[in-house]
Amino acid sequence: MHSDLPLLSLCIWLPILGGLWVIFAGSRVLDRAVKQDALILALATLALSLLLYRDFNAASATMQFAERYTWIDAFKIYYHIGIDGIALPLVLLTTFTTVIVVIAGWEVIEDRVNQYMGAFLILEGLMVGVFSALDSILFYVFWEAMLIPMFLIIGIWGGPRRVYATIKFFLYTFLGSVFMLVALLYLHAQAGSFALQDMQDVVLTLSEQKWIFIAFLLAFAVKVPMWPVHTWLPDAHVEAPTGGSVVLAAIMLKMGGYGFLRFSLPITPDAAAAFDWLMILLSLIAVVYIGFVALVQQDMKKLIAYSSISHMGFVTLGLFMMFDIHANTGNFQDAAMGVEGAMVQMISHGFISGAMFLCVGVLYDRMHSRMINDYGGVVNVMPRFAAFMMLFAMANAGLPATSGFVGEFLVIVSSFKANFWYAFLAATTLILGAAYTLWMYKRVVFGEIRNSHVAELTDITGRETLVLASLAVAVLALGIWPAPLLDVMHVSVEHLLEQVAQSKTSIAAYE
Amino acid sequence: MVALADYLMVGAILFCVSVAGIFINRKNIIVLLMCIELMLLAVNLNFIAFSHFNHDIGGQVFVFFILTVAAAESAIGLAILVVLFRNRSSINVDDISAMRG
Amino acid sequence: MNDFALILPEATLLVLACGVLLLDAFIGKRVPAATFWGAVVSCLVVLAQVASPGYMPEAAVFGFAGTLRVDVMGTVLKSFLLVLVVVSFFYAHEYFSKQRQEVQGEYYPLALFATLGMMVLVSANSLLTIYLGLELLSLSLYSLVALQRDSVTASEAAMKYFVLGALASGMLLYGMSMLYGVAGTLDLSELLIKVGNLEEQRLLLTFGLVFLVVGIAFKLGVVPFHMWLPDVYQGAATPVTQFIGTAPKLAAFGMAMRLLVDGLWGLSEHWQQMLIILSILSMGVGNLLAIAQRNFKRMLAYSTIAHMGFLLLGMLSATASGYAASMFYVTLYALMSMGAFGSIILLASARSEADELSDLAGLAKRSPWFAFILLILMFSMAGVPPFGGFWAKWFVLKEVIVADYVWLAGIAVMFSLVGAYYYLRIVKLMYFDEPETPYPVSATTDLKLVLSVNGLVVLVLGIVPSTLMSVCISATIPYLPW
Amino acid sequence: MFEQTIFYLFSAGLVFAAVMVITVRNPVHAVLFLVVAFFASAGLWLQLEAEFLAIALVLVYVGAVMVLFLFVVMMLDINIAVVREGFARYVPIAGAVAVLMLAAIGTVLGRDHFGLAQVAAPGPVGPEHENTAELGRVLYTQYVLPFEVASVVLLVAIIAAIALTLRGTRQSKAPRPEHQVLANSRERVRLVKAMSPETPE
Amino acid sequence: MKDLCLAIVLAPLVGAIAAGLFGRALGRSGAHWITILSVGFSFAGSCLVFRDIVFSGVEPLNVVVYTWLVSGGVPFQIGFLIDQLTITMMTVVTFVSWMVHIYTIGYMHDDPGYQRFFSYISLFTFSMLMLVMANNFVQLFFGWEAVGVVSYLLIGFWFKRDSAIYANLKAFLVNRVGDFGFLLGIAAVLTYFGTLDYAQVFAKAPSLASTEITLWAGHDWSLLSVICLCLFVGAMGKSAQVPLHVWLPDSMEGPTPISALIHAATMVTAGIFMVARMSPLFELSTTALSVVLVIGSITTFFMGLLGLVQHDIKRVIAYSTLSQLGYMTVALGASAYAAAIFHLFTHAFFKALLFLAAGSVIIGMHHEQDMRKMGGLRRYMPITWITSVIGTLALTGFPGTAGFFSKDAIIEAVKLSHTPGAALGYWACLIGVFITSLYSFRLLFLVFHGRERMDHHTQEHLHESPAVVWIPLVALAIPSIVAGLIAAGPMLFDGYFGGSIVVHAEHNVLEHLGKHFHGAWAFVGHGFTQAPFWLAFAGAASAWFLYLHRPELPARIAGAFKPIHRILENKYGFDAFNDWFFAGGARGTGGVLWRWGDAGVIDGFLINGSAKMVAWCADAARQIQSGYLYHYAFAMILGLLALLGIFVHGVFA
Repeated sequence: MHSDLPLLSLCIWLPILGGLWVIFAGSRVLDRAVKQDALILALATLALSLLLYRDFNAASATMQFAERYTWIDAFKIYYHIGIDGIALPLVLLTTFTTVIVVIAGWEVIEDRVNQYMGAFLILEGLMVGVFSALDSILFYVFWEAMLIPMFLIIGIWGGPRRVYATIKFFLYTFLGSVFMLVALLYLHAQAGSFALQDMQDVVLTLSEQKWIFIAFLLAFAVKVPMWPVHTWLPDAHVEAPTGGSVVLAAIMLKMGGYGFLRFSLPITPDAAAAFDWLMILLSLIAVVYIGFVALVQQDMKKLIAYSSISHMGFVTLGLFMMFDIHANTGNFQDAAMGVEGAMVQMISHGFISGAMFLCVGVLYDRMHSRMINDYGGVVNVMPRFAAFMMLFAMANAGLPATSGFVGEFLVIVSSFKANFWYAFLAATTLILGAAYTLWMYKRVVFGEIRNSHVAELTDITGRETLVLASLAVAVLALGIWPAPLLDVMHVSVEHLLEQVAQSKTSIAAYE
Repeated sequence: MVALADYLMVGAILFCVSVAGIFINRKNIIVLLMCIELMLLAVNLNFIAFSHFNHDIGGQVFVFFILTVAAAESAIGLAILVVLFRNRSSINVDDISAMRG
Repeated sequence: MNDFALILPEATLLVLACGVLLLDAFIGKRVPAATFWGAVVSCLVVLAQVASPGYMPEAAVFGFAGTLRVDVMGTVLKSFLLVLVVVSFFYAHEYFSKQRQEVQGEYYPLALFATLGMMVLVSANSLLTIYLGLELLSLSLYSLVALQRDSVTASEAAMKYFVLGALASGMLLYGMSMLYGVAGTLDLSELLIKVGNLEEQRLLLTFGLVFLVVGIAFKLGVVPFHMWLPDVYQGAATPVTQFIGTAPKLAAFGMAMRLLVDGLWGLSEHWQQMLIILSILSMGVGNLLAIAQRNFKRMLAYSTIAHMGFLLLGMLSATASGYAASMFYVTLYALMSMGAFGSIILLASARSEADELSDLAGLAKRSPWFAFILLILMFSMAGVPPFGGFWAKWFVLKEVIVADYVWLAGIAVMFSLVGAYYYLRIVKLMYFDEPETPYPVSATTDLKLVLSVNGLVVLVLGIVPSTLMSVCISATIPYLPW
Repeated sequence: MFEQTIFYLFSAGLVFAAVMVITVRNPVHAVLFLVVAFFASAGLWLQLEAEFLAIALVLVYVGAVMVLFLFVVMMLDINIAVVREGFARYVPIAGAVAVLMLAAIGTVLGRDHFGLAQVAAPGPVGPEHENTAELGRVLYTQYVLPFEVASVVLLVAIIAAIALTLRGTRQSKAPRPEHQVLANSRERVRLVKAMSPETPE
Repeated sequence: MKDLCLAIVLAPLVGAIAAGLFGRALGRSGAHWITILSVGFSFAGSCLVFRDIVFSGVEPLNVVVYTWLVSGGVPFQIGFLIDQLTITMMTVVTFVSWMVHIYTIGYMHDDPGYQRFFSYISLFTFSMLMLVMANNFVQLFFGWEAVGVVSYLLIGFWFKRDSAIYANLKAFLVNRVGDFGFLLGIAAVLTYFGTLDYAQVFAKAPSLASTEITLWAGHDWSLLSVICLCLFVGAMGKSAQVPLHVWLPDSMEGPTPISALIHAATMVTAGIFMVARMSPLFELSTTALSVVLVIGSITTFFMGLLGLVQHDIKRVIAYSTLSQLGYMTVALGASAYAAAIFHLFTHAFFKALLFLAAGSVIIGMHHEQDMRKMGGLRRYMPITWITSVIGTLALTGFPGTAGFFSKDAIIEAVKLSHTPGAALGYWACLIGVFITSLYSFRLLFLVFHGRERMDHHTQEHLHESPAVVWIPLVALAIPSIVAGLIAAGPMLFDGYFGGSIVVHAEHNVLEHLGKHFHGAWAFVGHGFTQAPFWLAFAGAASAWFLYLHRPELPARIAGAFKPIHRILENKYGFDAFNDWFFAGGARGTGGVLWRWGDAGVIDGFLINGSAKMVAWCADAARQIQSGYLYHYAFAMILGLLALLGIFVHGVFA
């Protein structure tokens, strides 16, 4: 049964308008009412997005739930949205994570609650917008607008070095996206349209593609983040409030990967093929180099942040080894496993890193420290917490039967098709990931109670349990039975690979 | 015969002298104002010379208006000068540098 | 239409301005608000005339032996600048009623005369009219700046503005004399034709063009002819700065259009190159120096310089759509800077101007709503969607890219990245820092309303920029056939 | 030949006076040299058959504007010694700029483009030619709009000059309570670095 | 049968979840009842299936339970392959697990983490069953990792102990090194076989036997060698083969039932099982078999030596386990898979028995594990003593005991093998027998015989352990004696494993050996005449001489061979090297990359550096805006000049 409502638009605008309402109406009412409103809005959006899932037709690669209205007549810019199997899981991830964040901020945020909740709701709408925009300018507007609430979230509710972190975050991402804007405008000049579809269809020479690819790369690599433009992430994560870190890690980073899927690969397939060595190199550096760096972190959030970078390395690896696989097997469709692995890795990382940050948040709310050395023996006083954190730590280390395994597994096994050494280096994450995660876990959770502060800790409350448990369910469900997630994306991934397989320069040669 | 170029040259020299004057005078704003008058004079000479050689009265009309505006401009300039002097008791160009950077 | 119908708005404004002058002289002391309302009503009356359908010509109409040109672009610009002037009057009124009562009287008539100068400027079709309009505007502005007689900085600013302004108009005149000498006409329409026929005189025309461009650059505040701008912005009273920073920019754009496009289109390949250099310098210097500022007004001055660099991007693409982009940009810029200065007025108390950056600290706690408004303005200036400023940047960048200057677009976005930093710093001050005083901001309802509307318009233009874009495009469509 | 002699005479006078304006020590002298410059250019203008403007220049400029200048110069009572301080230091650079500029302009405006060969000297006009009438005719027909605008410019100048310099009630020394109340430290207290008394100079 | 298998697997999981999540509600007895019943059920079910497969000759079961995911057209499924090999493992696992469950009631009686412990061991049982029952590589890897995690949790069960949480991290990481290779192996299989299903892979394997792949330019490798070696790296981690053995001795920090169940009987043998399972692949790569053989030999001999110098009762058994795992690996390398599995089978019983007996001793000694503080315990703990003696005899391979059959079979098989390295394997095994005997009897004598060296307080409270502890001892002692007599014939020589193990004719040493096999009893009789028996006897005698007759001698010998003794005490320096090179090296690398790379070059130089550069430029540019009018004018004039120069005079043209 298909719903007649403009579901996708509702998913975008309900939280945005609701968020504004929470901010402006919320300053006059009790914090509690504000939180309730925010929760209701977040849940409503989640429910709407579940309707999307229900009505989604996984057998089709076309954009579904499409809506198209004229926005700027003079330049043929449209409010054109729709989702395919690549975007749908990310939309779901977004709406789910927002609910988590709202609940997680329930008692923790005391200052300007209405603004906090409102900012996250607005952010949610904008992020859904990014994942569903089919007009490049609409995409860009959502993409950039997202920075504002995040900038404020880190800056207002963040830690001691929040200003440095948030400005760094903003400028870093802004750096990337302005070049993307130039690329989009250039594409418009070539394609005569801002529609994503037209940009994907336009014929470009190799050198044009290379420039465009680099511009896109700047935008998306910063967001992912890929080495060496990753250094904003540890700072931003460390200083952001828990909710901010969760959204940042769970969703924002995914936009980079999404951008590669939606823009770089289909629009500039030949440049992507030409630069795939670079992308793979950077991905592997992210996996290995950042793995080592994560090992020596003293700050839990920083450690998780670095681990995020390392895990996102799998995403870019999964996406860009398709050319090597094609070179080996002669068929782009053989790379589907890598791309799907990257997609799953994105979703799974959303849950796991979010959960890890929430775990750190739980500790931080009680001790106001993120330093590993300030903890020790937490399990003695917080056994339930320790159990959850163990699960998430294991998931972070890529344990089978958790979602963390699925993506890594698919990427590693399919990277073997590309090159043995890709697989070899990527698989080191098995060791490094376990090392940094579990070493941290050991120092924080295990052992004798280290000091009197730890002794005074209280175990997680019902609210925190709810949050962590829902994530735990997600992590386990995705690990034990990931098929439903993959099934929605097969056709879209195939379609993507067909697009990539279609060299644009060869068409140019004919014409 | 005096060529158009000669008049223009005189105008150019005048223009350059006034430019040098603006740069050279670091202590007295009034001289700056006078330099501006010189510059306008150079322009006027250009206009009149062109007007003469092109047989077009427009240039003279323009000079007419320049003279008018220059008078008004001097009035305002001097008024500002007076205000400045009242505030600072100085018309030293070096002194009016409270705002910088 | 007969000639006087064509200048009916200007004539009306002249009469009304004199009326306001008299109003101030006779009852201004007893009823301070009278002058203000008089000025507002004057502008609105003129606006009604300008915007009336009968006045809007379909094609350019010339009057007064070709010294006047009434066309869509001029009319649209006039409407816009009248609106801006009215809005700035509201801000000024608030500012003057908070303090500085004594200069209120002369402010409005002088501002009205300046407005008259702008209107003349944008509808000029002769070098002479341009010069006179420009001088009318400039002389009014010089005196407006100096109006704060007992302020050391204001008089210093006025002096600098005056001297440099006179120097600039001297250069402009020199250029005009060269054009006149070579082409033998003062009329821009004739100039356009003659320039096209004077292939062998290219060098001389370019020589004149250089001086002309300098004059335009000075008026816009483009590097390296920008030096007056920071000092004047900082030194003048805030409403004066606001006035200078808004409507006259539209007029300057109009002047640039009249001179470069209406008159010297034939030299476009030359002025395009010049504008590229000026534009890059402006974006660079403006953004760089803005970072180092502690005074909000001065920072905005440098930001203006940077914005003017962006504005030139549209012009230098030398297409109808490029002009539309510039027009859109300048309008948006005027709106944003109006609001930014409005925020300073909002914060100003009877005791201080509140124009230091530190005065903004913790504004979000003192007044969440106005912090939000200023946030909109700052992000908009930085070019972040979904605010109007984004579309302004978007539009000019698009045109630059269409004109095949992709590298220039790259440079521009690089500088806008640098620029984002200082706008962010404002947001940082408002939202992340603690206020020096805990007291909420006090202001009259009028001001709150005006500022709120001002900010929201920037937001709304960010969400639905279509209409304003269409207006700008239709205003520049006559330039298409070339 | 005669024409040229006159031209060079006036030109030399004009340039000399101009140079003197920017270099003399005493501003009063500068004003007076400016007057000389105006006279000299009036002479040149006469030679260019712009009689009305030449007269107007002398009458309006020398008669009104220069008097205004003199008035202000004397009213402001300026310390002449300070005014010329460090003057010589800037002469080289100013000279260099001026010469450079002259080169930049002169090479364009030279006889290559504006020589007699290119722009022929117009023949002398007859005595029946009335420069004033000719000017007047276009001023009120073709250039009526600029004329009106110019009048507004003058009006603005009047308003501005009055607004700026007229000191009404402010000359009264009576205390203004509202200003006293509004006084704050930022405006009233200036922190200066004082030499401590113990330290010898 | 599919449903039954599903039930066998899920029962322990249900028990684990119940005890883990609702442990507080269930209470202590609730927790142990539910888990014991569920594992007991699994055991019973396994027996049923065992009967069907082994005796009733039902066709091996190969079913898909559900599709985990499909990607790139390749389905990844969860499914069961129940054949002779699997069911043997299942039965052993569930039986030992069941025993350990019961034993735990006594052993963990006073521990606050009682329910948690039961939950873990049930979870382990589930994971181990998943591992052995897998019909594809993914599920194998699932189980593989899952048992690793449970092992991690159990080693660190007493999380307050620094040594325990150090040991569990170490165990996990070393295992991960193995998994690293394992995963690469799986990736290789998927890449070249296009499927991960055992049946399809094995069927396709011969056709790929001569495929070569290029890992780096100029060096072509046989595909199957690469796959097998990668997989074997996984086995090395799990089954603690040198050099990935370092975690096993440390894992003794876990509670003793765990040492018995996980670190002796079942989990550590997963590697052996896996190689046996992969026999169709390994058979195609002599290189891989040879490597397996050599690694096994080294482990057998050198790890056994270390058992001689340990004082911790559990560590001695742990090194013994390492050494025995080495035997199994040697057997695998010699293609005597059946012998390896048979040894795995018998070893599970007697090693679990030894560990549980040691646990019993430890309970009696109030958690004292140092043998130097024991002695003469047989008087206080007779049942424990008797069962320990049985276990020791089985371990040393006393003819007739279970260990005798399996070990002798391995030694004989290696002797016949022609795989490169077989000679090394043979000698390592042979000497290993002597060493095994020496340390085993050393342990027995030090603990149960001789002078009572414990303190007075402990002595007063010494008594036999409760029934829940000794019943499993007895239950394990029985198969330790009789399992060999019953099963040796069928398992080694009579094609018990059917098609589940593939051996190529040229490697088939057991078949060769089987020609000389004339029944178990004859084999026993023959055993008394062979070198291994005499070596074992010599070991026992030496132990008696050194530790009972002349107890001061060992110290003097140690003094005389100080360098060797030190090497042994330092365990050949593996731990020190790993700590220095791998742990320290990784931290050092991380530190350098972070401080120098991230914080130094990227952030310090590129990011903050460019920010500083911008600030510096801004500051410099400010100087131009000097506030002086003439400078402003000068700027304008220069601007004018520049424009004139460029556009009129063509300075840059």
